[in-house]
Amino acid sequence: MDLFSAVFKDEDDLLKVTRQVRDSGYSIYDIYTPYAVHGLDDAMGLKPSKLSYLCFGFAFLGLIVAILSQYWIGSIDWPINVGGKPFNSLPAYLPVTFELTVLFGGVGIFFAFLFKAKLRPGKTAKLVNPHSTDYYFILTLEIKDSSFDSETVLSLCRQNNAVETKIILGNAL
Amino acid sequence: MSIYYSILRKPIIAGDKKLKDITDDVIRPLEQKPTLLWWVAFLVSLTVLLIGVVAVTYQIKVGIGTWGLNKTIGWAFDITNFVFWIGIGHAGTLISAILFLFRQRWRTSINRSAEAMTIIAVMCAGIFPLIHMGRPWLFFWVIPYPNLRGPLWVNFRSPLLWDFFAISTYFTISLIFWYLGLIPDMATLRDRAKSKIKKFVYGLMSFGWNGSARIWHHYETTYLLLAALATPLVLSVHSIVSMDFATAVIPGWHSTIFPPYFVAGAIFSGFSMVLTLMIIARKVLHYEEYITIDHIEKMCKIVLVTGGIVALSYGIEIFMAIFFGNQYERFMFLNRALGPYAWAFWIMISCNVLFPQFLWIKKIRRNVALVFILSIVVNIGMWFERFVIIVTSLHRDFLPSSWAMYKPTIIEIATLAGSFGLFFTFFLLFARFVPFIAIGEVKGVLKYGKLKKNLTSEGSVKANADVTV
Amino acid sequence: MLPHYRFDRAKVIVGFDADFLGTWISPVEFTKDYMKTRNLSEKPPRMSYHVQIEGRLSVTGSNADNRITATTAEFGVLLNYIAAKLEEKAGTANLPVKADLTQTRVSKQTLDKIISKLWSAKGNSLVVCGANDVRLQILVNYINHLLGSYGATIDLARPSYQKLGDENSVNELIDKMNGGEVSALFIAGVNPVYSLPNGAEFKEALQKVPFSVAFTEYSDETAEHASIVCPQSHFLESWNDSEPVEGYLSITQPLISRLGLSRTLNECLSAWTGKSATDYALLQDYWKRHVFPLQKEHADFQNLWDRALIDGYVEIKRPAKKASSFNMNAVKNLRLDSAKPSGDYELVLYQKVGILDGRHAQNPWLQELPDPITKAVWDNYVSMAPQTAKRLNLRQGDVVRVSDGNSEIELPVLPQPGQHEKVIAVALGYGRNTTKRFKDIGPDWISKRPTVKEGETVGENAYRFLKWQNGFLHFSGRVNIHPTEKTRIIAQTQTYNSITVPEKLGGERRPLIRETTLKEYSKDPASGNKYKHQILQLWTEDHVYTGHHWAMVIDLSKCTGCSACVISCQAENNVPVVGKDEVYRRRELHWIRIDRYYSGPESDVEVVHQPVMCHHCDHAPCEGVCPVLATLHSDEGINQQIYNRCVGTRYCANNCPYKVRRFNWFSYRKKDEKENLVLNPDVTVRSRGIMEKCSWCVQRIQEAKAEAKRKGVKLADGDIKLACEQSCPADAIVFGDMNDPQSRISKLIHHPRHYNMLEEMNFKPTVGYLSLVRNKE
Amino acid sequence: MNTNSNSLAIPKAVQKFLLLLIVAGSLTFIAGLFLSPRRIWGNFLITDFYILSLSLGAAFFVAVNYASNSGWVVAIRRIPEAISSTIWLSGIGALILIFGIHSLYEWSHSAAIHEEVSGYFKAWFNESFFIIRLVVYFVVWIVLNRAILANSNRQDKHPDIAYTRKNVRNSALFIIFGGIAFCLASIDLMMSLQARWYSTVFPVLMISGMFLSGLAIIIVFVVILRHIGYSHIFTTEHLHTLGNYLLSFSVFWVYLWVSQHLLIWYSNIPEETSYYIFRHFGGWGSLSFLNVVLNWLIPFAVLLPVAARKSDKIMLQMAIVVLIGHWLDLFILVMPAFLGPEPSVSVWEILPFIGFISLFVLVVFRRLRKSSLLPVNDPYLVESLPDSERIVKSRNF
Repeated sequence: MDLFSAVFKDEDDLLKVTRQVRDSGYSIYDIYTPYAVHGLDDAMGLKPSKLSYLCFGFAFLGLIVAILSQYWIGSIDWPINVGGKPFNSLPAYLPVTFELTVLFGGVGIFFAFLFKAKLRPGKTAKLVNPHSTDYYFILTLEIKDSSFDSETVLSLCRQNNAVETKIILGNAL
Repeated sequence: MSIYYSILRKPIIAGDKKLKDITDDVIRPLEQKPTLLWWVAFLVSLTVLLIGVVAVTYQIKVGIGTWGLNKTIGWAFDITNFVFWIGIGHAGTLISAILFLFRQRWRTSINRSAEAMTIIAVMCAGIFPLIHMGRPWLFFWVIPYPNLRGPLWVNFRSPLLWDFFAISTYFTISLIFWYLGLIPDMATLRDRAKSKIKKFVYGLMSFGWNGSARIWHHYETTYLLLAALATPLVLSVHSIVSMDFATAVIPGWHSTIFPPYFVAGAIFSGFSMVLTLMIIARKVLHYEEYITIDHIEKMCKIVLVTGGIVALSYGIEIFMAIFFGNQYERFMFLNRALGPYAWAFWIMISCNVLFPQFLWIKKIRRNVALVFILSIVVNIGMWFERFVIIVTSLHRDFLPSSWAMYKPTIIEIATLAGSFGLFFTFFLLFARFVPFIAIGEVKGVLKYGKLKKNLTSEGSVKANADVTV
Repeated sequence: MLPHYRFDRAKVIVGFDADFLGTWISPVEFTKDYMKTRNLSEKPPRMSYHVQIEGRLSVTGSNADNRITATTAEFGVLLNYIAAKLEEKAGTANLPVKADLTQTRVSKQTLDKIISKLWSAKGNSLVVCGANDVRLQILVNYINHLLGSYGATIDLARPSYQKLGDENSVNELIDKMNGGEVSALFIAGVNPVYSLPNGAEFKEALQKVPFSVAFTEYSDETAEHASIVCPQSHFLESWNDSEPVEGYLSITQPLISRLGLSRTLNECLSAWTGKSATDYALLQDYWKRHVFPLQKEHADFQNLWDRALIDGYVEIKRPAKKASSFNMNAVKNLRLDSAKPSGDYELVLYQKVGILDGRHAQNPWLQELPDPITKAVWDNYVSMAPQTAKRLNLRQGDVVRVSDGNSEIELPVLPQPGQHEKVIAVALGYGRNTTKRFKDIGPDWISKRPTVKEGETVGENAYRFLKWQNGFLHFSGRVNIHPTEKTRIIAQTQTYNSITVPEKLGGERRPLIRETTLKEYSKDPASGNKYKHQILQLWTEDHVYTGHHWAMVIDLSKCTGCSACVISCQAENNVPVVGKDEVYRRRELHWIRIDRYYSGPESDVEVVHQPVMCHHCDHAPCEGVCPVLATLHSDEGINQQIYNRCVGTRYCANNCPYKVRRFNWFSYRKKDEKENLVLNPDVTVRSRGIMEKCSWCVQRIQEAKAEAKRKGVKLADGDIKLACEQSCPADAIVFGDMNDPQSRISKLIHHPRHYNMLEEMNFKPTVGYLSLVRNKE
Repeated sequence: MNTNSNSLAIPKAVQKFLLLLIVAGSLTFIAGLFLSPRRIWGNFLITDFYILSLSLGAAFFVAVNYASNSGWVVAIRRIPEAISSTIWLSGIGALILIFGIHSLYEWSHSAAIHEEVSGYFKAWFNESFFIIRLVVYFVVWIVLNRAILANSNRQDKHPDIAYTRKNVRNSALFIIFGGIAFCLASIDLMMSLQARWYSTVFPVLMISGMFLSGLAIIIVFVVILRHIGYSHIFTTEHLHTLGNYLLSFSVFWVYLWVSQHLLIWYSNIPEETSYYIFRHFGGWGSLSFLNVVLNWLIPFAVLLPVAARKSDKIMLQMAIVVLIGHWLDLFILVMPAFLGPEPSVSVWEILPFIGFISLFVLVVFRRLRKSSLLPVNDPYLVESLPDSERIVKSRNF
């Protein structure tokens, strides 16, 4: 699959052109920005990330593990008299429960993110432009078939101060 | 909501910076050879660290008796230092998580270094519970793992165990959070790097980041979730640390206000440390346009607010002890204020309650030299707060027969110094090898406060560029 | 002849510097007897009235119902006055001198009150005096005579043989040695070079004796100069016997086989006479020949011998000694000198309960035993009244030079409440050469201060201040004090001495000691113990003690502070000695301590002794906070410390409201096979970095339980005796099962005097106290 | 520019109904004074403190946002301002409460208590000093709050940022002195009900409850106003932010609640457990559990997804849950002293409370009508509205 790419220097230009190309029915392959541009997900029409549910799931797992294991250890596996406190000292179990909830949630979501974003140590980055992690904003569109009207796209890009446009043949990304 | 800002807002980043300028400015110290100043600072820190290492080694070899503790005062410098460093750490998480949730965009200039400070401070803190043990080599016994000794479990009712969980969780989440923020910057460094080694190292550390908006989208969700988790976490950590004392039955330790009060105190001291570090860093690394005088002023205000909460907590504690407390409780506070450790109490009161009040004055908040001095004063005060809580509560508790005094030994002083050595050694390494400012985040707030608008007629509002409230 | 004092028969006791509960003649026996006169469980409660008149604060004085401070120089006047008044009452007049009360600060009213008490208890009163002064003793005897004490509270028929000797003959000996009249000298059981004021003279004289033999367990000052030293077996290695009181013969049995090549005195003598025999054989032989015929109970010698071994003693009846009639001439010829003495202060030389006359100085346990009054260890010092110290601008630890013109001594000052302003007190028994070996005792680390410096001894020898007077050694004299620039630390196990917090910090008295007077107590046994607390708790009660539930009660009215429990606990539980510097750093390891509190004005303090060990709280604050469960509660209510699980966070010690937990700051054990032989094999030796504390001698509990099980009987109340309980001469400590309604402990727990320290905090301690009752107005 | 009032009105029927409730409540209160005085005074204390929490919560909300220069809040600020203007209502209630001191506070009459407490306690808790303090607290709150409201309203007429600056200063003063006053007031009014009990976190816990209920009442009014036609100025974004606040303060409240409970449970010291002994077991125990469910568990669980915080319906429900929870919180705090070991709810609990609440609602609405619903000249308004210029020009507020 071939890609069309355009380079912009300002986030406002990028946001504008993104909305316009999307309104015009072109499918955005991806956009590369040096920082998280506020409102870009909206402009691209991305759905809210499902990671939050996953995070909740991890955290809940941590909660259950913590409560059950503390209860089991304190009341069933090894019930002993510690300073006269009840075997099931639930209030005293809360701090560890909370910490494990957060730990599971936090570590879980981090790895879930890496998995979802296919990031891993040592992975070679696929870059359209070497400056896309520094100061360039790059819009890439999919050239699916002949319906891709490069003239319109080019003019849209130019109107929005594109610095450079090009076609990438064969998906090199 | 609006793309416009109030006329009262000012840009976060001073000067007319372009995106590339930010990268250049931030990375400059990394791409240059270390300065003489850096070398001097590093070697001094390293030397102090080594002194600490010698002291700790000696202590572990010979025994805790090389500290000034006794049968009445079982904790003093060790746990004071522990709570002090943990407290320092809190500002980093506060800046990166809580200010993030409160949409305080100015945090971007300082969050990277503050988070680094957190991680290093937690490491400094973590050493103390370890070495304060009589038999530190059996440290792993506090970890609940299935074993062949029974199995023998740990005591989930013990606040020290909560501590272990809290500190390790806090360290893990802080590290993850910090690293998550670092990934895009590592990619920036990678793509700028000239040498092969740098390219390889940064390539390894940037996880293959390419700035894809689809990944940014998940990234932001993850960042938000981590912030949402780190916020209650940071509250819980110092609350749990406070419960090391508050669950006890000793007057002066057992107090229900400890959890929120310790958290406020932690933020108070943490922000003072951030101020101390940032004031040096902005000067030495030439980041004045990123860490502006407005940043310093805002941090001063947080110091003022948290200092106020701390002062209120002192007040509530003393009020309740005097009007409601039993005789042991009442005595404890009188003894703090007038007993043999009154000097420590009054250092604490003057450093934490009196001197910070100068920050009400705007001129002082914007005077870098004075703020620097005040930030150190607060750090001293907060160290003494922990000392006062720990030592003065223990040294005269229920039975007068056991009343005793505590004096640190040279080993303890060297260990405290060593922890500072460790802190600054690591912080200097951080400043040398990691972008001191979160490049990606600062770029995101470049436009903040630049497009202003006033809804009322221009003439009637006295609006000018340097209006601040 | 030394009479046998019968404190158990006394209703009114007046002691003149006689520390009979501490060091005087037979303190253990006297303590037991004394406590028999103070029985609060009888109805109506019975309590003797005890007046102690002394210059320094002694253990006995700290227990007196009425304590009056006076210098030894005043004793003559006081005794004279008492005797004269009693004469009046008795209607006789033999005293040649009239008492001049202007020479004393003690008021006439005070004395008259004492006299009337003595007189009203005629036949049941007892006056004792510790001063080694014939004139005073004559007066005391006369007073006792007037009071009819002879035959009642003073038993002459069965005299005591414990402290017999003739001081004057030592000087004769020295003269003879100097004169070359002594060609061979055998020295056993004494150390004259050290303990005579003219020890140096003795030493020189000893050089002139061509052949001298010293029998000694340890190298001592005298043995160093003897031509031959015979190493003696320790008394725990050998057989021996004794007769402390006429008619009571007791046997000492060895506990261990001999560690070294040593012999007892008897063995030496027998060997030298050519009939070498073991001490056992010698002893048995002696008993066969000399003791067996004296009794009729046992027809067979083996029977007698076995009985003696089981009981430890046999009672024999010799024909009663004819009590000599009172020699009134001594009274009639009595002269008391009224010469104004020189020197600013009166020096009182005394013995400490641990070291005594110096015979125990080489024993580190006893060196580290806190003095019952000053709580100081490893040293002697100059005690003086706080007012005196203030006047001389001296603070604790300032070294002063004490001199009487001939001798000098430099010691640190210790302000001692309750001491007479003009009296300074220094303990004897210090400065022994044998204590030089303690330079290495205690842990070795960079900031340590050695217990003794190289070549120095523990404390200073104060014997040189003893005075020969009329052939007797006087334990007091006049001295001057000169401050020096030096200071020396005094290591104490307690540094705040009042149960009341300082005035500027609120000045509140803490209800840790509950006390009342006999008068109030007779009206209401719960008087002084009326603290009502509602115990409300949030915990569900998961822990029910179905079997035993151990508990302990300590009677504050009985505890004299003698500290026997401290040492017995140390011996039983392998508690290490830590050295002076560690004690100074407040790190002693004793599992039981005796808190001593003063109340009242500094010049006239009331004293209370409160033994404190682990309280074995059912809601132990220490247990909940341990991260690794190294301290737990047993199902018999014992707070257990699991040494090998402990990682040493010390939170338990911090959270202990009674501060009874002890931490092993260093490794105190040294590789010394001999020293380690003192260890109790039933008790674990603790390593560095772990917490320890009173275990209620759990090894004894287990042993008693196992023994009962082996015999197939139920464990009876009193079968278990803890080390502290066992060694308490006053029977102040009672241990038992509070789940057994018939046990002594159950009854004591419901006694109106019973209370728990800090009971309002709901720690549920199982160690309780019986409130202190003082027989005062 | 006439921005001094607006056309906001509540329907006559509702107004009449509220008036009816007020009358019914007052009559019940008077009847209760004769029939069940201790119980009615207890309930009056709850009610008065409840209203105080709502108005002070809103007042602190205004002050905190001023002091932190926050922009998002400006568009909705008139609602908390109106709510905060009712502090005087609970002030009058406090004056009435003075007559109930003897029925309410053991320290005012019990000789037994006086034997047990320290001299310091007696110095602080005596009737005259207590009354003086109450007056001082209300003066501090009302004076500082009035100053803030006055400047805010004046800015509508005179577009000058000096008012904003003044209010930043006033807000700082309000937070400091108002905060201290509330700490002391919660000790005086609530903690001293059980004279020998104390907990140092108690005032802070009361602050969090106060702020939480203040947020809830703000949300109720925001949703109502959105419902009756002001959704263009009170936007979903505002609702979302308020939702964030409600969520976090609900967590904050439970954090403090757990801190107090955990620490007292852990040490089990009778002088502290005396407070929980009633509230931990039996009927009160169940209510304590319900308290945590209402004030934390339900709002937390429901508001966790972002969508919930943007929904009028869910937000209104959660605000009401929290408002009920806050009443329950105070009920558990006050009434064990008057009802004994088992809780019960009767007309004495309900009618006077509802009457007072109705009065409160009426007063708030009256106040809302008095000034513009939008602080049109606030320099931060631009940050608070999506299309500020158009809305301001439309004058539809």
